[in-house]
Amino acid sequence: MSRRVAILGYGTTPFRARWIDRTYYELAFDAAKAALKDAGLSHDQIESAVYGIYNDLFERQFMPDVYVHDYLGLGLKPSLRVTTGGATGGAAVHTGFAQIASGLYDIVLVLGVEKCSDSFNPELKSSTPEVLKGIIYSADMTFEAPLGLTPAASYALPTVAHMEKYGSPTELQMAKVSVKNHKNAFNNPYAQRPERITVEDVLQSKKICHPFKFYDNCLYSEGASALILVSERFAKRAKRPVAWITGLGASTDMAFTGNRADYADFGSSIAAGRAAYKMAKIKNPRKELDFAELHDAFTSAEILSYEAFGFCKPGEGGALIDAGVTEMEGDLPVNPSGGLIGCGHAVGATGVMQVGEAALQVTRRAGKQQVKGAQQGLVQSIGGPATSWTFAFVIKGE
Amino acid sequence: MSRRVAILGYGTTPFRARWIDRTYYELAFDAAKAALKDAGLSHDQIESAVYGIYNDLFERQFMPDVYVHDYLGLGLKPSLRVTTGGATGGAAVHTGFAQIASGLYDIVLVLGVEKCSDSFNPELKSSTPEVLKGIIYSADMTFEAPLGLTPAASYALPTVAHMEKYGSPTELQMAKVSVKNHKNAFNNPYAQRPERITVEDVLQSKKICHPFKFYDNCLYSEGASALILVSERFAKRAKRPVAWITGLGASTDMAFTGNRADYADFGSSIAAGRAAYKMAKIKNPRKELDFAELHDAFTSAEILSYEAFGFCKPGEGGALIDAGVTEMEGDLPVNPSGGLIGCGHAVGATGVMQVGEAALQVTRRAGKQQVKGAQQGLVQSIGGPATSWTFAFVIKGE
Amino acid sequence: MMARKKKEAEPDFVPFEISDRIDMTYRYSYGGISPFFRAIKEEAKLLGSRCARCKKTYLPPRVNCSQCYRPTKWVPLGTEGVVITCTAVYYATSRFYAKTPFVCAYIRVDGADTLLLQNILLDDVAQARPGMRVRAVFRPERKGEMADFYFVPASASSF
Amino acid sequence: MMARKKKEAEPDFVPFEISDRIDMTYRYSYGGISPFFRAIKEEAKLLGSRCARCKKTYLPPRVNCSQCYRPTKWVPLGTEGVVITCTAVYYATSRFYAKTPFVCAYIRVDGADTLLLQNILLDDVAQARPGMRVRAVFRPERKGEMADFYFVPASASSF
Ligand SMILES: [Zn+2]
Ligand SMILES: [Zn+2]
Repeated sequence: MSRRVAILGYGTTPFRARWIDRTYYELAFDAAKAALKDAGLSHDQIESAVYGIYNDLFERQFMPDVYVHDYLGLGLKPSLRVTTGGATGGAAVHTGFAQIASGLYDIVLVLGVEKCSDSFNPELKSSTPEVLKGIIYSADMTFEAPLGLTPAASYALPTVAHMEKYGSPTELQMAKVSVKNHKNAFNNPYAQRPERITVEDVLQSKKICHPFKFYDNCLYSEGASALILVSERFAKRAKRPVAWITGLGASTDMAFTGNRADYADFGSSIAAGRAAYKMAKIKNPRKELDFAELHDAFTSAEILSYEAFGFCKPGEGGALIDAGVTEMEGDLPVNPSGGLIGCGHAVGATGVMQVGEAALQVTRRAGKQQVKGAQQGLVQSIGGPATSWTFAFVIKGE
Repeated sequence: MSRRVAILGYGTTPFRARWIDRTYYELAFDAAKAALKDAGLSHDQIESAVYGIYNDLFERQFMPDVYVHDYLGLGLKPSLRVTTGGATGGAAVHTGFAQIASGLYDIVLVLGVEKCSDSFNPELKSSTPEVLKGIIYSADMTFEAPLGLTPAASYALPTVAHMEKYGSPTELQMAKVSVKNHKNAFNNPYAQRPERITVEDVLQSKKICHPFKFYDNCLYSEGASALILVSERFAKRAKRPVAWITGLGASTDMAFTGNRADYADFGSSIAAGRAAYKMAKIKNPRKELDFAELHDAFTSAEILSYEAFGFCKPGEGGALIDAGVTEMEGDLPVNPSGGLIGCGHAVGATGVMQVGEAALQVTRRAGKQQVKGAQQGLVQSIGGPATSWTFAFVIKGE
Repeated sequence: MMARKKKEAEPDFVPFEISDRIDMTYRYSYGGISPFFRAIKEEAKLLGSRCARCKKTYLPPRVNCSQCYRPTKWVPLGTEGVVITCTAVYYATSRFYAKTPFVCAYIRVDGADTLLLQNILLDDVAQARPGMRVRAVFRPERKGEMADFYFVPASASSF
Repeated sequence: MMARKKKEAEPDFVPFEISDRIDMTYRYSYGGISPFFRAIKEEAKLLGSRCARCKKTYLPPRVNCSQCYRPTKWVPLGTEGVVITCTAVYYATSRFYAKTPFVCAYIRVDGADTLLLQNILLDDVAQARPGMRVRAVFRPERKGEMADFYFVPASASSF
């Protein structure tokens, strides 16, 4: 790699079910302002902006990024938008990284934002089923969307295949992930849904999509998160330690998912993890990683990701949560931020937030959610049918 | 810049009003197959893919890129999608460039595709007004879309401001651009609309949006175009001369366009051009460039772009076409491919096609549209409200 | 000498078409700029937003100044202004197809530093010109949206 | 001990909401895979596409083999298959909200190498299991779309 890339600043809005008092570009402004303050820079110093916004229907605005760019006062500077489903935030970080590593720019704003809760179905007098409809336009519109597929089903189908192949995760193991991430969120001042719940609460909550109950789901959120990425030259001017992106991997599995050889494992996370570990020179992730921020859109996704990233052998992810390894007190805490279940899932913002939270950890600025001695962590950003996309990052301190 | 980036292969489908016998991913396949053949590579050798697709509503599919990726047999390789309005193809090339220059990958597929003509309004029994509606969801949905704005108006408003400021371009000068580009398209076997028309045909054609008549517009097209970008190491293995991306510039002007200080000039093209020229060490574009592929979504856009890129002084673009400078026989031919007016505008594909056509020119493989002695050319990809986005490229031979 | 149609290859099967539809419905919040639309609906008035530091008045308004990142303040504006650029639309999107021709113009409302897009109602749409003085006319029934008002020549006695 | 609601700061103005809608309508062409949907509509049959070189039969079909980039050929398939993975949907999108609960399953139709998503009609949706043998049932009125058929347990006498 020719040029190293550092995270100089991070800012986020709280994640909320709805930000009725902000438009999407006003939310983006709040996050950008916070990230710039954290970096000690003015917006005039930004050389390029990469926007991660998933779904134009959510924003009630196609090409929403171009309006954000103007609102941030970045007129005439370069910008572009990436969009890769739930992995949109990860794709934005990946693109910002490449822009700096290439030598094109030295200071890049990576901003994710999403606002979905203006969607509303007047007959059902409800927002969520309309949001879900907006997501399912991303399912194969010819072969799959017409059958009533839901985002939960897109995760449930590989989960059931995994249970069939390995006999795990059990619904109890999945419930433990929910309890953990809801609890962790209490330490995150930006989290949408910190809750003290028990495994019984999870198991007895309303059925959503077998084997998922209400508490196995992340909730859709609104929010914006921003990073200031810089080249080594600018990182060295910082008055405090910075975080470095030392590993980066990406993989996009088959989206006509019936075409995959094996449906039971997270293929794109396995491939992206390998690439990120290779770049970061990580041989034994379980020992060398101090924490991970994984994309727990559903509880089983976190467990299957333990396996995909080599925290344990295939089929043993459930045993890992049973043993408490991924709890805050365990030796590899997963989702100290609360993850998508506890902090929230503001789609385009999520991956950016996760990388930002990892940067806080390795610079020891994570407050109450600080993992002791955190030097190196993994971030996973996934999206698409049965987690087609994965972007993985290794974030390291100095 | 750390690593040089070459264009090793280019392939495109013909641009057509409608490809009723192809889905968007089937079109993409045809373009990718042609580009791979041109590069002498197999799809297994692609290390990463960047997709440029503008509008999910056009494809009747959100996240369309993820299905293209599967269909191209690239499962488990990295991919992402960029989308920046009419400039989507340019943003894809920009992103592919950064991925290679960064050292992340050596062989990147950049593929643009668009399919808009499945849109259809049953009351009007017509496709075009429905396509236009799909585009206008990209106009500011709060302040501008509710007033009946059209894509043509988005170009007409700065054109009228330019006429007010400089007294040009005249409608006659604009008509000459239309005649030229329709004529050039006869040399391009992939062009949608080669026509022999006169300036009177243009001036007398149906009013669309003052000062544009029917023949001042590009038509919306369906098509796919693909490039294989490679690092220097792989470029050296090629058995024939390759094209190099020696200059690259990007700029995004204010999209709340009423916020701009001056409405009469193409600010983002001025800024992107300067950046591209600086990188390519071009001091006198009029002399150093042998040709240009400009984004003639409307005839006036080509003329305002002459000025923005320094082919002449501000306000003198109309005189340039009057003098025949940009004709195929002139000393700076513009749009030898026929441009968006003659070849067509398959939005996500367009910028990719333009870069590909420039690569053919500088490697002397442009057939009947070959500009004699072409060594170095400029490509412009624009989009968004009043050309908010510009991506500019200098393409050079060996 | 009009449009020469290119002969295109026929596919070797008969393509099959279906009707389909994509739609989303909203109760959209104007967020921070809600006061602007409330003033249009309830008071038939235009509000701008002003940055005291940059001495800039935004219309369309924004609650943050994009130049200095400080909050702006709401300020009442008049209803007259000048056309900076304009066009007559003769061919429109499916939603506005039946309403052509109509005029879209960027107008600098007196007291604002930025331009606002609006329609200008004219007997002959070809009369729209940069430099025209125009005044806003509010419709009697208003929902709180841009289509609640339009402009007419400032000299027009009534519309 | 259920959902603890977080107290959130109230804005210092009253947000203003409007109804809105985004929609697009289509006469969508199935392009190269048109023969698949025509066979469903006109013949109540499933067609796969086969690559002779890779010896792979695609269902959903594709006219190009993604492994070797050669064209595939249409082949008739049977209507029975086996469930590879499945789920029961209890909470759905607004379009399918009233139809819950229903089953979505990936099925390997006999003769195909890939999986097809379809609904399985069951008296009790919780009975859906990987490994189940199922057979396709075509509706009497068909438009040429996936909802023209569904699966039932292969042992079911009628549905
Ligand atoms: Zn200010
Ligand atoms: Zn094959």
